[in-house]
Amino acid sequence: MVNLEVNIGKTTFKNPVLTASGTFGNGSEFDDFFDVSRLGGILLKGTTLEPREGNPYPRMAETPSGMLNSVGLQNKGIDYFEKNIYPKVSLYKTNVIVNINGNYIEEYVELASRVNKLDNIAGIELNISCPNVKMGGMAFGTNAASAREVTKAVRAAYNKTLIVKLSPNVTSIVDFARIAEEEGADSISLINTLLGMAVDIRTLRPSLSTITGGLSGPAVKPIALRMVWQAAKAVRIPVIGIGGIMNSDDAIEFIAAGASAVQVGTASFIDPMASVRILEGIEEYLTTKGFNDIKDLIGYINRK
Amino acid sequence: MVNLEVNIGKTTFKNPVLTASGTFGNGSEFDDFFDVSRLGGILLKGTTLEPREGNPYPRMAETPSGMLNSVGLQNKGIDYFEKNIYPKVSLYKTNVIVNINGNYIEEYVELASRVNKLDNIAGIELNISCPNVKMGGMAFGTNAASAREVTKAVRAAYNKTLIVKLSPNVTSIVDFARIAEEEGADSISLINTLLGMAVDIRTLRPSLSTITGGLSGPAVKPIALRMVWQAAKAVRIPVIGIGGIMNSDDAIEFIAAGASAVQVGTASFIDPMASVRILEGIEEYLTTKGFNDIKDLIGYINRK
Amino acid sequence: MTKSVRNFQLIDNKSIKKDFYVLELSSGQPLPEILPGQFVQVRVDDSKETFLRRPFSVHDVDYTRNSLKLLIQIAGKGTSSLSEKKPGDLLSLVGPLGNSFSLPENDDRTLLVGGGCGVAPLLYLAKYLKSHKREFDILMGFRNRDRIIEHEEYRALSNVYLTTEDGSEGEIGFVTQHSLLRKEKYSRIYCCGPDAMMKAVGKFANENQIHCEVSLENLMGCGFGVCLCCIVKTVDGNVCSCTEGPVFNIKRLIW
Amino acid sequence: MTKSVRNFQLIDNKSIKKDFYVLELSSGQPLPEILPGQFVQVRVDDSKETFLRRPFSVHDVDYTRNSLKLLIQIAGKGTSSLSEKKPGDLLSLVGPLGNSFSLPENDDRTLLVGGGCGVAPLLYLAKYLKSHKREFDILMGFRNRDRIIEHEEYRALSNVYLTTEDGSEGEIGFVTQHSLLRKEKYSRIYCCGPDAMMKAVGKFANENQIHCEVSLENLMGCGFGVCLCCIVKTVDGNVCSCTEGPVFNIKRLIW
Ligand SMILES: Cc1cc2nc3c(=O)[nH]c(=O)nc-3n(C[C@H](O)[C@H](O)[C@H](O)COP(=O)(O)OP(=O)(O)OC[C@H]3O[C@@H](n4cnc5c(N)ncnc54)[C@H](O)[C@@H]3O)c2cc1C
Ligand SMILES: Cc1cc2nc3c(=O)[nH]c(=O)nc-3n(C[C@H](O)[C@H](O)[C@H](O)COP(=O)(O)OP(=O)(O)OC[C@H]3O[C@@H](n4cnc5c(N)ncnc54)[C@H](O)[C@@H]3O)c2cc1C
Ligand SMILES: Cc1cc2nc3c(=O)[nH]c(=O)nc-3n(C[C@H](O)[C@H](O)[C@H](O)COP(=O)(O)O)c2cc1C
Ligand SMILES: Cc1cc2nc3c(=O)[nH]c(=O)nc-3n(C[C@H](O)[C@H](O)[C@H](O)COP(=O)(O)O)c2cc1C
Ligand code: FES
Ligand code: FES
Repeated sequence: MVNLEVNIGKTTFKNPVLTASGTFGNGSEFDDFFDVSRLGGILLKGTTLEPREGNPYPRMAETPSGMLNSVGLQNKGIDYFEKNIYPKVSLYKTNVIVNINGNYIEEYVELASRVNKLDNIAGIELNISCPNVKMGGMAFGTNAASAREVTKAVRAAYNKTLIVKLSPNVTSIVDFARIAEEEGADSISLINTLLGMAVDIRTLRPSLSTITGGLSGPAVKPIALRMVWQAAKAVRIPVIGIGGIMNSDDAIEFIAAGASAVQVGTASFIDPMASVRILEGIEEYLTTKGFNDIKDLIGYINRK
Repeated sequence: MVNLEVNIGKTTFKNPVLTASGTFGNGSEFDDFFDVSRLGGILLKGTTLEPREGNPYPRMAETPSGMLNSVGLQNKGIDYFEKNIYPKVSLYKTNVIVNINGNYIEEYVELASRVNKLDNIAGIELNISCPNVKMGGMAFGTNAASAREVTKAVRAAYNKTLIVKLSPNVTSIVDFARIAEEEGADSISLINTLLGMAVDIRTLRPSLSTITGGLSGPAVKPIALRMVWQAAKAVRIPVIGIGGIMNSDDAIEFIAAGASAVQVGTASFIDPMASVRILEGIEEYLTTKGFNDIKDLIGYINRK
Repeated sequence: MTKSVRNFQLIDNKSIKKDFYVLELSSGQPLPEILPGQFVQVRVDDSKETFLRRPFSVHDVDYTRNSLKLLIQIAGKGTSSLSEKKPGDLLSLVGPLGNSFSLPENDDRTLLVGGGCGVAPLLYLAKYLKSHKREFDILMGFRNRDRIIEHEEYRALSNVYLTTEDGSEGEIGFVTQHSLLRKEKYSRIYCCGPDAMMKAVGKFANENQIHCEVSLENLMGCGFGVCLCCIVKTVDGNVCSCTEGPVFNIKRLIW
Repeated sequence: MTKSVRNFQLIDNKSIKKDFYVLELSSGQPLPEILPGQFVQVRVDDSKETFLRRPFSVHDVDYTRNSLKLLIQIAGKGTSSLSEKKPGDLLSLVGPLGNSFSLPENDDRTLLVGGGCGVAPLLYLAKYLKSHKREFDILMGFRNRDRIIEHEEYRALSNVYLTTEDGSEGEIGFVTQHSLLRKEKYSRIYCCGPDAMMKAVGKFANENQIHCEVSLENLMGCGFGVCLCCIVKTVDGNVCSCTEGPVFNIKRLIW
């Protein structure tokens, strides 16, 4: 038996396979497909203080080995979350993490304090990297001073596991990784989507109502992997790898490059069972390669 | 007959299809496949003052809808270029542009002065965005002050068409586009490759000898298109679109988003005739859609 | 109606008209209950350019053979690739997905309206209604005689009325111009077809206070409610077309 | 030898051994001259995971039928997909690419050494040598009897000597251990096989001052000299294996 357990912040994950926020609904959408509790953890759809309608249709475009989305954080707000979603996700026997988003630092802080009171939520993922909202979002994640300020403020308001989700749309990912660590984040997760665009040449209009949107899927994997590798070398807190992970081979690349856990995103759209198949594949790989503990694989390529 | 002519700086291009530096050799490699003189222009492999051996093998990895390379500007230097390559490329009846690279500003300037004396070279593409060299390269293209300095210096040394090739590995492409314009560049071309990485999970080693390399191909197209659109709105000089252009549909997306011309890169590896097929496809599209002049398509999506 | 990811084997691929194919797929295991109006998400494996699955309405179901049919119109890369599938090929399907057309009351006068590829879900709906002993008429609109698909299959189930835009078969014009709509007093309309047709039918239904359900074809990322890309503007705000639809009562839609 | 991009039609796909396939492809137009050791770049269209073309040595050429053969060993996604191709399928090839094995002098004692999939270019080389009236022997090494491929084809052309690592056929051990090398005084060796084999053969040739050419299998981006990804370290610096190779005189290589 291989030991798959990893620790991130105050949380123990029974295995390193998590789901990426905004691609896994609130978990229950997957109940028909597999037992969600098998995963190391699930990250819920981005939540805001007030309900949001998101951006107008069309919000999606297919791209080579990827997709663009400009959902824009459509969600029913934290009140609805507490009343209707929290009781349901509390039943899962796995770590549930809430992805929080705000226009202002105060909103992030209020959300963090509200989530702090929810016993069955293992942690917060602080999303400072959503490219699809006009205010907040990526503006925080691409400006060092704002990233610092919001992390510090949320840290003060939240005492369980705090993960800061970084934007890849920056010159130096290492700077932002360090800022998160310095301000007390327990972990960083990366990458969120890359800002992209598509044009419909039949209509000669942008494919998305918002013109630009977030690129995800295997297309971004090489960039994500590079950033995870850079970030993992720069900080001591655990790094969670995200970006184009479609199968266990991809997940293993991230772990070998320094990720302590991975999040499966767009892959779940194409194969709703992707996350659990990745979990099985990692276990098989470790066994075949003779690793007894997933920890021995983390950052393997950096060893000599 | 559709008018395909576009003007960039002091140069008239008979059509907007160029080839991307480092993916088209010195042109002659394509002589067997088609008449290179049909293209609007060709950009030669990156040239440096001294010969360079480039990075060790392996320098390449396939990725989903793309590839990583870390060639590292292997070339025989400007002396060899003048003596052996220049006479040959002078025979092409199309614009030949030299892509120049240096470790220091002085090297860029010396290269520019040397190329300035070559009558049959229509212009220079100033590469401040190569991710695969330890010194110079992308370091210039991701730092605003250096980008400004090198552009200014090369501009002073070169009086024909000067194109600055931008790195996509930055937070704000618009800043760099503006800097190039302010310092007198005739045009900007983008994007160079995105910094990426791959791991071989069989050997648990990085796939490239240099660990990281430059990502190109359709995977990067949505990002490239977004940057071209942003840059074209921010500057008045013409923008040359590059990144994952595989067919005429892709090229049209770039032109409609604001590019005055396009460069075909990785596509030529898979189909050596890609560039000329793209040219034919653009002409057909314009005819079908009832455009008489390519200029009417440039930036079409920005019009109301 | 438990959703699953399953491989189906193609047992037949019939080209029924230029650009239209009927694929029959069978599963090794029993099918779950599938309701009319539901759809499946099909993976297109052998095309470099398709990344996401493609949604198709369930066109027909045969529980005894564990098989279902899809009616596919070539629209682009994915559908072309699917049209070339051969018996024996495996296709991965996620489904059944989405809601369904409602069952009419016993005293409803029901009309099914379809156009172009929009007839796809109506065959299974018609069979379903018939098996539930509901009566209904069918009205189908096409561009011209050459575009008409499958009306024989429908004739076996009920009265079929046709319009073509050029009058080459049936009445001339659009479905909403068919004389039937002036003669008969329907209390319930189910419609699937091009947007313009659904809007025209919806308008007609509204004006005549007829209960009307339409099946929408929004772009879909996942098909089961997690990507929030397939939204439709309704009186209740943006809702997912893949879970709260694809069938909507037109009263709910903000068109 | 003008290079071109062309569609070939698959006329035969024969599985000759587990994981080994011989594909015969024919072109509508006459083939250009193809030299032994040259290769083609094959596009793998129906696999989502292959982006670049895949290089394969020309295994055989039939100018009268405008056809050529490739010997393909399954190594990953691209080769698996190619192994499933059926007669009638079209494949896009770029070629002929690369340099070739040199023609031996009339008085050369020549030996062809191949192992595993590295025998691919040797069949065409052997036929070429024969048609140029050169004499040669063939030495082939495999892991065991079950891995031996195509030695009958070679026997028709000359003497074939075998080694297997377990001695299940021919002499036991590696090719460099075969008694032939102690008995015969060769002046020229052509080798293609796994890296370790080529290095061992190269070492033997060097020690015995035998002219030796090996065919390398570097990763290739383009195949015709523009991406500079396929480099080999030589005494003249980094050179492209796709244009200055794939065949190299071992004296030039820095191994
Ligand atoms: C619930 C639902 C049920 C459907 N049922 C059927 C059916 O029974 N038979 C059938 O032939 N088609 C049906 N469609 C439409 C079908 O999904 C699209 O035609 C198909 O996805 C196009 O894929 P492609 O790769 O061939 O086209 P692409 O090359 O991807 O695009 C070609 C064109 O099709 C449009 N398109 C792409 N994806 C979709 C999509 N998901 N929905 C609508 N348009 C799209 C694009 O905008 C573009 O205009 C249905 C769609 C939905 C949402
Ligand atoms: C000049 C030349 C001639 C060749 N001739 C033949 C031949 O006649 N028959 C034959 O079966 N194979 C030949 N090869 C090797 C063949 O090209 C690779 O096996 C093939 O590209 C692997 O593709 P894949 O998609 O199946 O494997 P992938 O899934 O891409 O990779 C599987 C493994 O193959 C390795 N590989 C990938 N691409 C290459 C490559 N271009 N060269 C070498 N290894 C690679 C990878 O590193 C990996 O270890 C030749 C290679 C070269 C360069
Ligand atoms: C449709 C969609 C919605 C998303 N919504 C969110 C979100 O609400 N919050 C967030 O932090 N990330 C969101 N993301 C980003 C993903 O969590 C993930 O970072 C990104 O998609 C890259 O991973 P992938 O390539 O595996 O999908 C979303 C991504 C997609 C495709
Ligand atoms: C193998 C390879 C070598 C390259 N060499 C250079 C170079 O010497 N100079 C340069 O400016 N860009 C170089 N590039 C970048 C391309 O010119 C182009 O900007 C990039 O590949 C994106 O375009 P594409 O996706 O169409 O390939 C190289 C790209 C590749 C793939
Ligand atoms: S298609 Fe993803 S939510 Fe409807
Ligand atoms: S494979 Fe591109 S230069 Fe050799």
